[in-house]
Amino acid sequence: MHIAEGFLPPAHAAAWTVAAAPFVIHGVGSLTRAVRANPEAKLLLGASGAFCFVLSALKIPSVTGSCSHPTGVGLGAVLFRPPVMAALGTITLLFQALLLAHGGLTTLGANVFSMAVVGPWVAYTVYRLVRLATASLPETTSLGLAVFCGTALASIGTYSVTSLQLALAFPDAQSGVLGAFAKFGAVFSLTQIPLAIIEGLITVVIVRLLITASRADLLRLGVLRRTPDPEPTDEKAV
Amino acid sequence: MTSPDTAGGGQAAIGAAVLSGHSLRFGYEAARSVPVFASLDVEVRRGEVLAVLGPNGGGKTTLLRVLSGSLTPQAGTVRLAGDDVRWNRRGVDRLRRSVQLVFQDPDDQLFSASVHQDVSFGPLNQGLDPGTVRERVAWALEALEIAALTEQPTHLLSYGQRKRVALAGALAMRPSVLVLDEPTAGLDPAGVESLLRTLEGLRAAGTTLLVSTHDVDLAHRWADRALLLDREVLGVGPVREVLADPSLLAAARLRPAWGPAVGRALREAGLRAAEAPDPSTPEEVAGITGG
Amino acid sequence: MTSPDTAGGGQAAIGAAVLSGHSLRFGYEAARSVPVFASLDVEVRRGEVLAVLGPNGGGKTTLLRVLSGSLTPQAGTVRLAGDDVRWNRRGVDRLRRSVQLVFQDPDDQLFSASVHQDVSFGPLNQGLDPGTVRERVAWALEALEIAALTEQPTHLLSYGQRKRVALAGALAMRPSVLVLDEPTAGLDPAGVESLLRTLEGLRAAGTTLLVSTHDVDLAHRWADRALLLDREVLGVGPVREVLADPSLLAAARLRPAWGPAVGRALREAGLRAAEAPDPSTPEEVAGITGG
Amino acid sequence: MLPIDVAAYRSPWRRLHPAVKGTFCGGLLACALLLPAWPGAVLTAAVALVAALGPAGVPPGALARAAWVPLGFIATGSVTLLVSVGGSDTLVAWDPDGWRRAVEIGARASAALLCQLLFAFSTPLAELLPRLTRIGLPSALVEIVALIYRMLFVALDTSRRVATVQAGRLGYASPRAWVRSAGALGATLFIRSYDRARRLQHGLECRGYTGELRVLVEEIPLRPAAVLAAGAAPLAVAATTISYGVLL
Ligand SMILES: Nc1ncnc2c1ncn2[C@@H]1O[C@H](COP(=O)(O)OP(=O)(O)OP(=O)(O)O)[C@@H](O)[C@H]1O
Ligand SMILES: Nc1ncnc2c1ncn2[C@@H]1O[C@H](COP(=O)(O)OP(=O)(O)OP(=O)(O)O)[C@@H](O)[C@H]1O
Ligand SMILES: [Mg+2]
Ligand SMILES: [Mg+2]
Repeated sequence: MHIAEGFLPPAHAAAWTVAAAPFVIHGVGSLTRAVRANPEAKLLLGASGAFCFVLSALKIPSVTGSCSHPTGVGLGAVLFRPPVMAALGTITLLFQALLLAHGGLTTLGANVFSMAVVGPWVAYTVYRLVRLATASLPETTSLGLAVFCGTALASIGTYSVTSLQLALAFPDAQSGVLGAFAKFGAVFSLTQIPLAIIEGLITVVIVRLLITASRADLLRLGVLRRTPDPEPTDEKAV
Repeated sequence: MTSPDTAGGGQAAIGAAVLSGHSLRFGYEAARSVPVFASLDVEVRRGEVLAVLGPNGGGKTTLLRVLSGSLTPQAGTVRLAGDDVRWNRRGVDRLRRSVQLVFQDPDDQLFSASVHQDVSFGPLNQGLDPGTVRERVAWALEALEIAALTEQPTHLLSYGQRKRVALAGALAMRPSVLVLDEPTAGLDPAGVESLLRTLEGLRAAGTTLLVSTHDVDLAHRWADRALLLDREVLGVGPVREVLADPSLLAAARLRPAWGPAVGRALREAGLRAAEAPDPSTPEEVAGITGG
Repeated sequence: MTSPDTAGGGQAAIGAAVLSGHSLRFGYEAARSVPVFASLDVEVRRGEVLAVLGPNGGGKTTLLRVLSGSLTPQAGTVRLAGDDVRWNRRGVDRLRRSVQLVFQDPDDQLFSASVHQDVSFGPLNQGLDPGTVRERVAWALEALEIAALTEQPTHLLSYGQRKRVALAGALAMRPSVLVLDEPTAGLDPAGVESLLRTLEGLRAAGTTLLVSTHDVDLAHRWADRALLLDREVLGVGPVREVLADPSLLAAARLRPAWGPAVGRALREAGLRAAEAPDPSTPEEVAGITGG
Repeated sequence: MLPIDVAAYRSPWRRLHPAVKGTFCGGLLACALLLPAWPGAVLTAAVALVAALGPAGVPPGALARAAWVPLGFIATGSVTLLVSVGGSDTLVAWDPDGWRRAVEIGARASAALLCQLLFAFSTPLAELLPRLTRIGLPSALVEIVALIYRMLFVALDTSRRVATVQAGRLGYASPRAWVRSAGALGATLFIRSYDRARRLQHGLECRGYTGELRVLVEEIPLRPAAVLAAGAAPLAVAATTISYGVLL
């Protein structure tokens, strides 16, 4: 969920921009280092950024019909790592603001913090932890579980941060920030929890297809550890 | 090779309109005020091959997409087997079960890991049981002469093979109308011949074909009727009439076909009877004088 | 329209080999053991239009890429104006300054959001100063009749327009050999004519053209020489000889061209002198009998 | 093709220097955020709307369609301010002061949204992005941003076509099929994007690419007078609002 232009008080907008800045600067640093180390990386990063933008515009089904939803956050973090995702995510959010009017320019910092910083880090941390915990399972199963948990939790994490940002800006008259957080959280969780699960499932389908069709890329990106057990990608397993 | 006689034979079986559009209006979101077409009428008859020709940007792809339910017209109606199509979920589903569109670029149409998976996508979505799905897939691959590729991953196929797999994916849904956007583009001449043989087989089995193409000679040789489209219908009728009319061709920015020009020359030279049809292929021309 | 006389006129000026390959071997990484071609010889002569024809997967694109320095052959040599090309950075740079390849898909070469910016990329890489670059860009856009698009964003152009912009990007580098991979694929007949006029103008100004195509009639009408390629050279020579040889055509899985078939028929009927060239276009056939 | 993007290239304001439009829209945005909502936000919204529909030539239909989603967010977010939770007697209660806050925030955000849309609808990114090096961003980053801008349209095209084909084969006819289709679409998109990048690499190498995507950017002259004029409107809005407050 993108916070619209002008919805946050100026002080809050500025504060979130400051909070997001170090991550973005670090991300841009790793981006430029990657380009310097490998000139081919520039076009691959361009393609990755375009991929993130289009993925985030995928319509996915929800209780209330279909809705656009930042599907890319979790998958992007697993594929490209959180620092690069902080940079690519910021660019994606900028384009979303200017080309689709999703999210604003003054609220860019707040949106970057939830969707390009917290989301990717949650996704990546959960993904690594589940990968470790399931190291003994077959590669495809381990990867599937890790991707599902990482993506779904990243989605929930993103929305929790957005709710917190709104709660801090508009504390409840009676119960303050906590009450406001509960309020915003409740409104969004109606749609967001089912969406997080669906997003997790979709990402699992994506990764399983990529294992067959684009294994070399997954190995290069370090997503696959070893040759996965030959297992037919059965679409009904989802 | 399709001889003109086969084409003539097909023509005899052509029946009433199976799919038609009436006063269709469509404009893309980015340019709604300048629609691609503002009021278009078109009729596809059961069992025929209808070729749509016209310049780049003339609206061929757009028309095929509207008729196959992938774009919703902003005005006008599409009629399938006599019934108006409703543009709600059920109506569009029904249209899509009968009318299948195959795009020009096979890469946009193959999205599963293996040929078998890809072709089974449609039948599975139709809610068929696994046994029937398997039969359908086997039949479609057989019909396109690519049964040997069943287990291949799609990204290792050649262009021509990918094009056939995309066609098989549509065919497995057993549509009554198959809509093909530039099916021969990018294929080598031998590949074109072999694809035409396959499509001719489908047509003989009762499938109606709506085809867009830039190849005037192909349309002249293979289609029953031609529709010249440049944001409006410039002309429609039997290919041998439409493609022999220089003013129509010029309006649609097409070059003349060889067949009518050569036919006229040969008739004027007394080498061919006045009522004989125009030749369809260079081989036929060689046959006339050779024989 | 290119009349056969112009083509004949061009032919007179054809000189020595400007670009050639000798015993070329190339296999893609994934299938090195089965190379696309194992020992290929090819020669492009100054000022000519050489058409490469052959089946899908025959290696046309691969050959064009090797000759223009975008793939390094695993054996054999490429010779530019008599000198062997060294496959180090400087050698390849030198080759690319003289030989410019335009890919079939314009989206493989257009990276910038604006037409003007994109076309300026090549000349800037050549180290030219901004003033000269600006002139070059204006000249290339003019030559391709797309000066009106200068300020347009690339992604809002039609396929045919993007194709022209990609060509302009190559042209702005003033190559002596222009290598075009299926330049007419996906263009409507009027677009093909207009592109041919443009290319004919370039040729008249001294540019050598190496072109791959699936269109036998186009090659017959426009090229000076044809090379039939199916992982080896099946035949090479003046188009009017190569494309009139049924056994060669069959080997390359090509269908015959209309021109030679009609020419033979007309000569046999006594409608055309024995030494007259085959007609190149349907209009010419109409002209013969009409006149 | 994206409607805002298409409209931006057709806007009569396209030729204006981005800095001029930035001053105008940015100034108005500041008015919307910083001035008292009444009458500041209302005045700002009015000026932005008049500018958009008048001289900037924004198509009203496209503007309305683009504003729909963010307005939905603003409405949902504002509605939650109407109630308060965790009070002493009931869990959820009407907040007597809530409607005033909701209206104020809704008005501010809507005005700000209009300023953002005005800028987006009149400033083509192809002309904005190459200039980002001027404000000190690293050129490698700017090149990547510009590349993403170009490549996202190619990717968007691919995704639309794949989705169309899937829909044609009833791939979105049930929720289960939907998940399967969306997953396959995402995977195809990834594969095709990388394939694109490699092919573009080859294509650009032929044109002398060695790692830098240098292009010639045509200058649009920046006239200080235009910037000053652009700043006048926000200043007028601010002056009016403040004097309104003082006079009351
Ligand atoms: N997705 C789109 N968004 C906006 N405009 C489009 C889109 N697709 C096509 N158009 C425009 O609609 C018009 C008709 O395009 P269409 O693709 O139907 O033509 P066509 O006859 O199929 O052309 P071609 O021979 O090049 O395939 C063109 O002006 C084109 O620019
Ligand atoms: N990038 C690649 N990696 C591996 N193999 C390839 C690659 N590109 C082409 N090939 C293979 O090399 C052979 C020659 O391909 P090429 O594209 O040169 O043929 P072509 O004559 O241009 O065909 P078409 O008429 O379809 O364009 C084919 O067997 C093809 O599958
Ligand atoms: Mg089309
Ligand atoms: Mg090729």
